Amino acid sequence: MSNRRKNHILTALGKGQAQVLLKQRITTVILLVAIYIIMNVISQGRFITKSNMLAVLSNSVVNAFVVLGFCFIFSMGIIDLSIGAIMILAGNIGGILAVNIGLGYAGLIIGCIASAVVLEVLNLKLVLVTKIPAWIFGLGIAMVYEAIGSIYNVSQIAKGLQVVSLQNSYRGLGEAPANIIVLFIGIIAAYLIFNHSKVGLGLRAVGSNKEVAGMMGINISGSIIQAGLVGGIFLGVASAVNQSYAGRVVPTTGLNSIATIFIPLAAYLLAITLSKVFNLTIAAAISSFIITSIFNVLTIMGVPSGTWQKVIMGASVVICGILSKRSEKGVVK
Amino acid sequence: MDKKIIFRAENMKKYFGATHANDNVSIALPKGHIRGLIGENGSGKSTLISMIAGIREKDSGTMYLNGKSYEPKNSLDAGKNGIGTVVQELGLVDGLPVGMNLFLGRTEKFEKMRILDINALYKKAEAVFKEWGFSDISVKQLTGTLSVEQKKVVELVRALSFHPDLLILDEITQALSLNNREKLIGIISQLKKRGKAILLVTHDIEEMVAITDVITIMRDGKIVAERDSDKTTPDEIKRLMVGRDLNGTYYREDKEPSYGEEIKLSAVQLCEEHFHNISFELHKGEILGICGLSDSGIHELAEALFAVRKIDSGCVKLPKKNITINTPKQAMDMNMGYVPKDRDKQALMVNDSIENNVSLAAVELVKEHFGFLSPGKRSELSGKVIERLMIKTKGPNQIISGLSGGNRQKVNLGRWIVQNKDILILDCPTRGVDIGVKSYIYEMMIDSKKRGISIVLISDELPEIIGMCDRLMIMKDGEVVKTLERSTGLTEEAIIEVMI
Amino acid sequence: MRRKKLTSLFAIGLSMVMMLTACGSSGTASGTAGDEADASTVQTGSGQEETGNEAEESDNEGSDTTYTIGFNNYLKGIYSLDILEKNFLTTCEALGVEPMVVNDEGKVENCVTNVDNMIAAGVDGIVFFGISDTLFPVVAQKCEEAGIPYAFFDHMPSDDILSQIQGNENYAGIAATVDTYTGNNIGEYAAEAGLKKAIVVTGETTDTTHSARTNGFKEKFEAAGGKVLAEGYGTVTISDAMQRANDLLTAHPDVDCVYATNGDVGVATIEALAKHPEVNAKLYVTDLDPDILTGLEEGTIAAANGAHWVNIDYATALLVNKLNGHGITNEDGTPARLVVPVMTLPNNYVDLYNSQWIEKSPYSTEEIQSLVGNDISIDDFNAMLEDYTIENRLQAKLDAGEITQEEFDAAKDK
Amino acid sequence: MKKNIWINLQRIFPFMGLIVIILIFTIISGDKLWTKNNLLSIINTAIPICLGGAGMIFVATQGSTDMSMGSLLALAGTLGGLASIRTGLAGFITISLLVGLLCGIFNGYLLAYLKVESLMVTLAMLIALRAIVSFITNGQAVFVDSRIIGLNRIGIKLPVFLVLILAMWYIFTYTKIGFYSRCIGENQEVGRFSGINIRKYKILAFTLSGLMAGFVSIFTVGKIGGVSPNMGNFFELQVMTAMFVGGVPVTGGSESKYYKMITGALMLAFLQNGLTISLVSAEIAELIQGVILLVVVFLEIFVRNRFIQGELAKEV
Repeated sequence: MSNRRKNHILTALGKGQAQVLLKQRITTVILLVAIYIIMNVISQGRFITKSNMLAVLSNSVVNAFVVLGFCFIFSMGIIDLSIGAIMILAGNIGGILAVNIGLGYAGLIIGCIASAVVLEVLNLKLVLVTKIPAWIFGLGIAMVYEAIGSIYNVSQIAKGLQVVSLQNSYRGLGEAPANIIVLFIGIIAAYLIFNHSKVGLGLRAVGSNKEVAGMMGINISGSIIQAGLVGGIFLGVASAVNQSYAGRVVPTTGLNSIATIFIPLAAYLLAITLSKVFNLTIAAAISSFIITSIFNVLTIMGVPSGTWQKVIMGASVVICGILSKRSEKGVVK
Repeated sequence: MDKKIIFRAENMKKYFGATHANDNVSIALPKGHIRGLIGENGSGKSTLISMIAGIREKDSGTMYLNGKSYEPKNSLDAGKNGIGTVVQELGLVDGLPVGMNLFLGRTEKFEKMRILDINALYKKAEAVFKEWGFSDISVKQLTGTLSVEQKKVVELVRALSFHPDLLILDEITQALSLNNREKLIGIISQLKKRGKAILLVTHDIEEMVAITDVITIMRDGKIVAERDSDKTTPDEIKRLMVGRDLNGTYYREDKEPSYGEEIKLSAVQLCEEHFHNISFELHKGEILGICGLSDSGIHELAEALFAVRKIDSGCVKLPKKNITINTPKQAMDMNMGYVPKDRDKQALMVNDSIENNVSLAAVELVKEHFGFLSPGKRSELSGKVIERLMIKTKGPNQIISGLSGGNRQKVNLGRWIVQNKDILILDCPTRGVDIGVKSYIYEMMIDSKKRGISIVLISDELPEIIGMCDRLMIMKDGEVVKTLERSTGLTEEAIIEVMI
Repeated sequence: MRRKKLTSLFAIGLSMVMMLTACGSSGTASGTAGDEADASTVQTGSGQEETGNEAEESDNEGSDTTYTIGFNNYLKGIYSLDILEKNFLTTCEALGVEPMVVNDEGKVENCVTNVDNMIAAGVDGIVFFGISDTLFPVVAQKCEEAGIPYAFFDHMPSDDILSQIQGNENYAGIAATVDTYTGNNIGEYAAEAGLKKAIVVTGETTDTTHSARTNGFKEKFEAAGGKVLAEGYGTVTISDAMQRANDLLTAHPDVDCVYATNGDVGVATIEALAKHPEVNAKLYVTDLDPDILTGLEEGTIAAANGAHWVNIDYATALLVNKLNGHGITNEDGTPARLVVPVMTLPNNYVDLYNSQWIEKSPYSTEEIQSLVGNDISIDDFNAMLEDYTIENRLQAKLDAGEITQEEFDAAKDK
Repeated sequence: MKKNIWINLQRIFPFMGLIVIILIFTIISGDKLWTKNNLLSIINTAIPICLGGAGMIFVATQGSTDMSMGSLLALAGTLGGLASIRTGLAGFITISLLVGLLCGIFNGYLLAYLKVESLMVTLAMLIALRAIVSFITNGQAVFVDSRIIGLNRIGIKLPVFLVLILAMWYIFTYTKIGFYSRCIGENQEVGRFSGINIRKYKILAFTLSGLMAGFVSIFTVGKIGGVSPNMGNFFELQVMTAMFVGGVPVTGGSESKYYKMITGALMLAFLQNGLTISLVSAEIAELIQGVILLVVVFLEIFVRNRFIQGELAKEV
């Protein structure tokens, strides 16, 4: 192929890129809608009802925020496995501020966000300073955070109490419509930060090629910390909504906190594959919704929970992975 | 020198461990001046450039730009000060669109309250590309999807977008097609007219002599000479670079084709996206040259010959053994060796030892019973490579990244040579190596030929092809347009005419 | 540069603080370890099993020697398991024995590893929680080999397994709730209320406690003509359980009965039910934790049952008796097998339950101490077990002066 | 003279973390660490981690991740256990290993041919395989033959372990499989150009990882006296912790050394055992474990960067 011809095609691709992308988007949306409609038919119309869709959306809010948090932190190439433990700690701190100190919603939200941000930024700072690989650092620090939560739990148990519970107050944030409004605000904020801000640019540059970005004058550690800060805010919101939704989050031990991020992690990986069609932040919300839907529709269809539901979820994740690789040849990693 | 000096560096020093990469280097560049910088690999020219470009910190020395002291913190800072660079170490961020790469690190003017105005950025980027005549690249395209040449163009435009007083170009011309090369030369002379300075590094001595005003020659971390380009010859420069006389030419001296009757390898109707209907036969003791422009399909053909690249139709056969080569492993088992084009990305594990890199190509040779890869044999073999190719190293356990480019290439080539392979496919074996190593590689090739080894030499360097090959095939747009026999009458001009 | 230094200083400082906390606590731990060493030398000094009993008896005579008893918490952070641990610690204090608690971190393998570790640490006896039936013979064998007495608590293995162990020399007995009975109990209760269609919201499929409760419920409920429409298995975190309950209620809006198999799942189900006003179902829960009590009080829960994890008190007492050389046996001579009854808590006693069970310990120090001694027999245990009902316990508390007659009467009449 | 110190230090350096941990616990736990029973307990802890690591290191060295090992172990053990009811010991071993092998191949296939990222595949497998185990066992424990439990006796386990671990060491260090795996981790493209059948070796790595999961399942079933649907929970994280703490790079490549994995496994075993026998309360134990792991890894990196590399560089 001649140089000129190749350039011509690439130019066409550049100009036609928007159209191609639009076409891909429409196809994907149609495909998803079709699957949802088929599922609805199979479940005899109980799947797509206003209340059920609202419930699914409402249930996906926490995961969506966690996945958005991942988008900022994991995209820097830092797989932080302590996020589950951070969220448990943050939720409890928020709960204590809201209930025990009596700061109400402000305490809950600020407590969750502040502690998630502080812990996440501390993690990233320590990773940068100590140069410990993020994987192993996450495992180690998760133990530390879990232990701190556990010490609090034990102190409560000794008093015959459980860890802080919101009881019946401050539960509005975790319920529709508040949580859905928060979700949409969150998605828009994430989209803007990711695509239209300096933090987002630095994050994408460093995530793609640290060395070059550094030589081009991007402050690498600064970018990582900033991304961690933003990611921490999303994780904090996730903890606050979760705390408000569940009322109580019990600290766990033995790295069991990592299990709590398995499903969001699957959703994140799904989002990465979808990010070829949608913007990563939008994809994050969509994939959280899809994963929540899977469990919902399978329950409605009477598929045994805990067993076949999980098998089907695992299979869906793999199939999505395969499909996305088929549509594009280039391997990301 | 009555012209106004734009840039001056004095007594620059840089150590890497115990190596004195730059030892008291001083250089001054006046207005409207094109300077060539040349030297063997490891002579210190890249180090000097990277210090000027702000990529590496200097150990000592002072730099002045337009009369003011100049201390760049990074490449961006250098750019803001008016020094634009296209350097090998620097690249682009694949995960960002072209436009963002252009302005990465200096997006302030598109920001309001830390929010980026993306559209304004793209618009500006498009204007910059247009300004320098490269409007065929879409600024919204993801950089990772660009070709190597296009990436170089983006880097060039980024350097130019700083409106630099000094433009530094490190081995950029090799990556460019003829068309873009001409454009570049146009830009350079335009800048010269505007009174800017240009510092140019290339291994193509002829090109350098043609373009530049003055050539500075470096050796062992020191500047050994400066020559006016119109008063010097490529031969003199070569001599200065190496520090001794190279006896005339380092190519083959015979001017007649010479090879055996036996057909070692035959390609039959090879078809792929990048080339069509390629057929040829490789004889015993023959050096078959395949030349063409970078995108004419020559490199892809090389990959196909070694079965690294899947072909759509046709086959690569070994007539004597009546075997079709389908996998690289089979090719290796059938005594073929392959030196790919990109040494550091395709051929060598740069963070691994010489021993492992040598063994990688000779696994079957060092294998004993039960799949045992004998450490003794491995170190013996790599010792052999080091010895035979005179690689400057501490020993077989030396990590490749600690070697100079030339020595890396010696490892790359040597690991096949010591195995006495029947057929060698060499894709640009002398790319990016200095003259000393280059002539050594040619010697090895001639020696191999004498021993009856057949070589396919793929190259876009015409003197090398003319100087070394028994037969040469010229490719254009994925097709063989002409096959020529070795003769005294072969000239570069004649070949170029066919190539383009 | 300066900022960098500051951060590294901060990092170092932080790790120093962490190390100090670590050293501090391990320092105290090593202190107790030193104390324990004496006890363990006595133990190991006694050598073989035959002579072991004699040595233990002599220990008993010199009653100032404290025993160390090992206890495994299968997963710290699960309320019911943590309450068991708390009760264990209270009992140990009452009986004057030294506790050693290990965290199995939710891993079956660790249950076994930690038994090894406890033996190596020189404990005198072990009370063991068997998450899986298979663990009982394995742990029994390990303790027999090490020559230390052991008792089981909370989880009752099948009779088959128990009979394998019963003949063992160092086996002190078992005090446990039968999870199937717990489920049966609710199943019967719900069936009596005339409910016909039920869903069960429960924990992990891999957790035998939950599956046994679910199956027990199903058995009785369906025997009485009801139907269990669906079982929602999954993680026990509240948010997951809420989502699960939500989905189940969407799928089966026509249910009239919901059974949640533990406290956290129960809390989640209350929330989910609140979001489904179209569902008119009664909620039953197992586990009497504070939130469930609140639910009972508010009427969102129809009834709840549980044993408040007193089984560990009995198991520890059995073990200490065994250590004293006085193994408690059933009438047929096999080591004691105590089934701790489940009590169903009517909502009028919630306040008192809260103050007496949750905030304090269900048994007083004296009561626990009364279970240990050379003249104690299985009958004493059984008598106390039979006595384990809400009213009788409250009567005892009244007699001990923990509550007033007015409080008691007020609750009764509610 | 000084040069020798640095060279020697460099030699023992990878084991420094282990030595430090052993020293700490020798002091804190008094004489309890070095009793026969306790050493046996440590060996018992280390064996499954080492065996799992011996398989997973092939995957890790290629730069991939295998999250599915714990669930795979459970599935292999469960199916093996069920098979053993009819076919006895031989059936148990065959089926366990076969299941491990086949699931490993399946993982590898998805990765190599369908190009799905390893983390994604194995995370999905982690969730799905565990669910299958739940389905098969219906949450109940399954009892197995006493001969199978007997396999866990140290007299049988240790020799088998030694043979396996040596065999895997041989394969990893001295054969094409290990060599090519390191190359793939170093630079997959170079591997392809050097005639390595990347797909084959990727599948092979996951196969070995699965096979070792099968072996671990055999001992685990013996250890816990039967099949429990919960077995192998978080086993993969333990193995990864061991590998990474030992110094195997997360990105794989030529720095992946077998001894590092073994060192890491021993570190973990000593740490967990030491904390337990030192009677540290459980929640504090986890805190200390986390801190010690981080401090040890940090010191290794710090000392290597600051002193040893510097000294060696000067020497040249």
